[in-house]
Amino acid sequence: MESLNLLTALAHVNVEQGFFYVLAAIAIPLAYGVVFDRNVIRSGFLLIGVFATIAGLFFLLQAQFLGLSQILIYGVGITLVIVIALMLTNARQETGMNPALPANVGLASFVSVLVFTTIYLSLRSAEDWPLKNESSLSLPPNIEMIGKHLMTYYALPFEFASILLLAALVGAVMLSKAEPASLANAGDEAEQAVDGTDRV
Amino acid sequence: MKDSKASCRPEEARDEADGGLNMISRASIHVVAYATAAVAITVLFLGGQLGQWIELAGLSVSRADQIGFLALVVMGLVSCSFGGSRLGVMITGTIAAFIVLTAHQELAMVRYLSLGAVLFAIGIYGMTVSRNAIRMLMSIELMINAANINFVAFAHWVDPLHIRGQLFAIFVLTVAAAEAVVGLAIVLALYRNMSTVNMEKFNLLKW
Amino acid sequence: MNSAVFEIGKFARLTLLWLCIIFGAVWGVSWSIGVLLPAVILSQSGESGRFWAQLLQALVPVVAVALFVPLNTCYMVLAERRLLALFTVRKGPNRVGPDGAFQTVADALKLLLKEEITPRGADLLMYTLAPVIFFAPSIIGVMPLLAAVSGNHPLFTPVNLPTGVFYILAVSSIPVVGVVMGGWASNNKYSLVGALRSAAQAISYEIPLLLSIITVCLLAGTLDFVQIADNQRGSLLNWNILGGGALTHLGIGSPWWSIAAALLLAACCILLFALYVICACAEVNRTPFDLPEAESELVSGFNTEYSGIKFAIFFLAEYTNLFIVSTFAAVMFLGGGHAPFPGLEDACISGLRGLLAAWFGACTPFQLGWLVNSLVNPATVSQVFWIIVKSYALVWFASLIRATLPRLRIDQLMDYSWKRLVPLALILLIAVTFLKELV
Amino acid sequence: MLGMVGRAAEGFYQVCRGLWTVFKHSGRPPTTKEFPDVMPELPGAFRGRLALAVNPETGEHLCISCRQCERVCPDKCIDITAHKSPQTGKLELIDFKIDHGLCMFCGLCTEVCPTSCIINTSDFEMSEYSRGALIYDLKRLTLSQEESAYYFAKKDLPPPKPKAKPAPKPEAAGDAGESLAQQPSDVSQQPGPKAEE
Repeated sequence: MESLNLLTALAHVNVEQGFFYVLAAIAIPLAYGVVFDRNVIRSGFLLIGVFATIAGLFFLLQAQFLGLSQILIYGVGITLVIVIALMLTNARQETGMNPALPANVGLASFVSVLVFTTIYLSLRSAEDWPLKNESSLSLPPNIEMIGKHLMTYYALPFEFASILLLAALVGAVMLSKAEPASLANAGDEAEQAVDGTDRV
Repeated sequence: MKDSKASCRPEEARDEADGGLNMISRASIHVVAYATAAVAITVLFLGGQLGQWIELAGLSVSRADQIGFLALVVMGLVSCSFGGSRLGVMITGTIAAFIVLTAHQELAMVRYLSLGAVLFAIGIYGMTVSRNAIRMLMSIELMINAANINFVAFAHWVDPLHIRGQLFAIFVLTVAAAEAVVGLAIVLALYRNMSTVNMEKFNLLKW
Repeated sequence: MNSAVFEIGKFARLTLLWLCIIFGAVWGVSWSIGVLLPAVILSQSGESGRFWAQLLQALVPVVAVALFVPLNTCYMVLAERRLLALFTVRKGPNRVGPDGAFQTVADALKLLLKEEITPRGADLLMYTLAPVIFFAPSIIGVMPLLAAVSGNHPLFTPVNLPTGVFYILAVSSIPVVGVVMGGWASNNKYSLVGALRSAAQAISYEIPLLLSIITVCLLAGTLDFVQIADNQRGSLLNWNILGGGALTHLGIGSPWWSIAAALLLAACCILLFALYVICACAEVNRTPFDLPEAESELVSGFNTEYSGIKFAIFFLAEYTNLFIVSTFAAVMFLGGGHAPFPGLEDACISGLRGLLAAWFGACTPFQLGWLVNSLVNPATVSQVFWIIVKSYALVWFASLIRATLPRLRIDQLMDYSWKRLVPLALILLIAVTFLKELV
Repeated sequence: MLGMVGRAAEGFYQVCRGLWTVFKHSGRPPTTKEFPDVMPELPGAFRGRLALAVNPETGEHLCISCRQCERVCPDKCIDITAHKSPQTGKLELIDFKIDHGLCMFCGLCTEVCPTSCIINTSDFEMSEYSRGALIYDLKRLTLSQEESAYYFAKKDLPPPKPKAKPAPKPEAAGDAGESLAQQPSDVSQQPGPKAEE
């Protein structure tokens, strides 16, 4: 009976808070790892971990759609691109190096501690957060809400975002296609020739 | 972690095996000692004893979190100067300080915002200090995500009906994707020209 | 000819045996944990046992998946080997157990007992983590399918998410991280090349896959598995592969453009299904898109260096992913747990009810009637039966593809995705949007 | 555009045809031979383990120690020990060794054998635990009378003439003479491989 009481007591502990601290305790070391790990590729993988924990935080905040897209876009898409870029740019060469520029360490520590302290103190001194306490049960599913907003009030920014993405895509292709024009043409011709033979 | 490492991975593994004992004997002892102390301070803080002692000393109880934070920082500096693994000390210190600074807050939102601030600060540090251009990009991604946490937290507590924070987070996601793509393309183009991604070597614009 | 019928009969017997093992075990265990034990606890300790009863019921999906995944993989590997043998006029495994029915069990045991080898220079942490990251999504991904498979049975309702489709898509993109991680950490050139290929392939084929699924969701108007399956109730014509009911809405008096739009919509949906099958094959690294583990060029790709239980985990995850993809297709396109013809489903249910009455009628004196009713609900069984038939048919189709088609070259693979499938998917998305309004 | 659609349709049709072709094969009896349970029926020309045949009728050994097989063997895996019988003045076989670990089953020795003594049997299960065990001596090589009869029938060889002691004089003499002529060189060669062993 006593163990039972203990368990019911445990069930009443704020689960959300517990999960939050667990996720924070995972996210912080992983973020440090991203910055400090000597092997750049490994820090790329650690970045995936950070994004996954942040997706977990989004789930805690009942932003399921955002959490899932965080996993889909960030956790896998972007990070994999980063990892592949790392593998393309001779990462071995940099492996043994100290990841930090020694000259900047003091300044960087000062700035980052200053930023954190400023934010924290302003958070701490703020008294009048405009909080609203609607019960989360009566809310519409958030994916529906997001869709509605994106298609009505935020339609223009949404379109702008798509144009931005397109521009970024084209820009990235142009930037990474840095071969001289003659060489690129030759490559195209060779490709066409290969295609032609394939079709025959 | 911090001991000698060669450029080639097999050798690196061997070095780690050789230096393993050394590493355990020196750096880890300091880290363990520091971690124990940090846990002790955190527990004292959470139990309220720290607040009582501060009140006895004639200070405001509401300063307990700052004093605990200061104590952790000072202990961390001492531990580092005695040769502890800096990374280990920083990680334990950050987690303990984070708990000390947020556990007493009445608003759950502040916890999330503080975590965002911690990750943002780490991102700033990484961006300023990194030698590798791609690591710099990764640090920027980290900062963007830290900002996203804030947006979603605000959406949850301040604007739960029209979750505009989440919408903004989606736009941030888009922009971050564009930024990552263009940034990586630039890094690749740089690598083609200079055959390195070391930030120190990118000094063409100096002259 | 007789001999051929004999071989096919052997395969059918094997399938029947294994399906009985898998679904009997899964259903028996989840029923006893979710219904029997809570009932016993509640009758023994009353109110105070409520917590335990709820805990047990919450555990049901986890236990069911943990039991289902290895058993299912055992069957799928065996079925694939037997089917390949059938297609290539061989006999296939036939040593362990009757007709080789337990060959894969023996293989699994062998893999578990084998020594694990870590190559020198491997990044130990990443090397160990890679199979876990590869495997975890497949376990997580099966969960929301449970509700769809069991027709939203009360035991599995908690795992039915309102955004189930999106959830599966997000989760199914994770394994590629494990592949890249494992390939890089192995400190082996073949593994690295396999991993990079896999990353490129997964990212390229993710886009048409997502687009085709989005189109189906658009057609169905929801992201909820159970609802998507329910929308396809009725007959073959209501299935999403034939336009999700567009054809049944037509009457005698409907205008010509409505009829044309409905027919076009059905054609588009068939194309969508073909698109989905192609992309899914690429996503789960099946032939003809198995470049990440092309054994003739890359030894075995990203898992070259893995042995023992780690390799077993990779293997398990691969086949589970195939099953997830097939079940997903069955729910999204092939009508979920609904029979192809209207009369068939009712016939199934009433037949089952009659069977139950005949078998367990004798049990009523022992007051087992309610237990039996909660154990075997004819509607659920019919639903599960149809969805299993559809998913495994797709799995067998994947074996047929494997037996037929040769592997693509890497540049062909990328060309095919970016120059053919993505435009096709976009065209279909637009076409379906307009046609749906026209019907 | 239309051409592309046409090509896509063509490709789709071809893939479907391929799938159907493969699927049709599931309606055929399997060609698998379950080897340890069902022994394969090998053709007579199959070149398996080497063996020495005896005369199926009389049971006397067919080898006349002419050493042609030893000479023709590309691997030098045959090693014949023979001496000249003091009674008859003919070559008499003492030992015949074949190292099956060296042998590549080319079958040259069976072609040169004048008496069809050395033959390839259909036996191919020769696994042993050591390399030494793969060196077969005269006793292991010699087939029984029934086996010899079986292989003579299977390989469609002409039945050997009985080794008539004096009967067809010229042939035997020629034979013997040839062997005699070769003998000195053979004898001089013999210590070589012996010493190596």
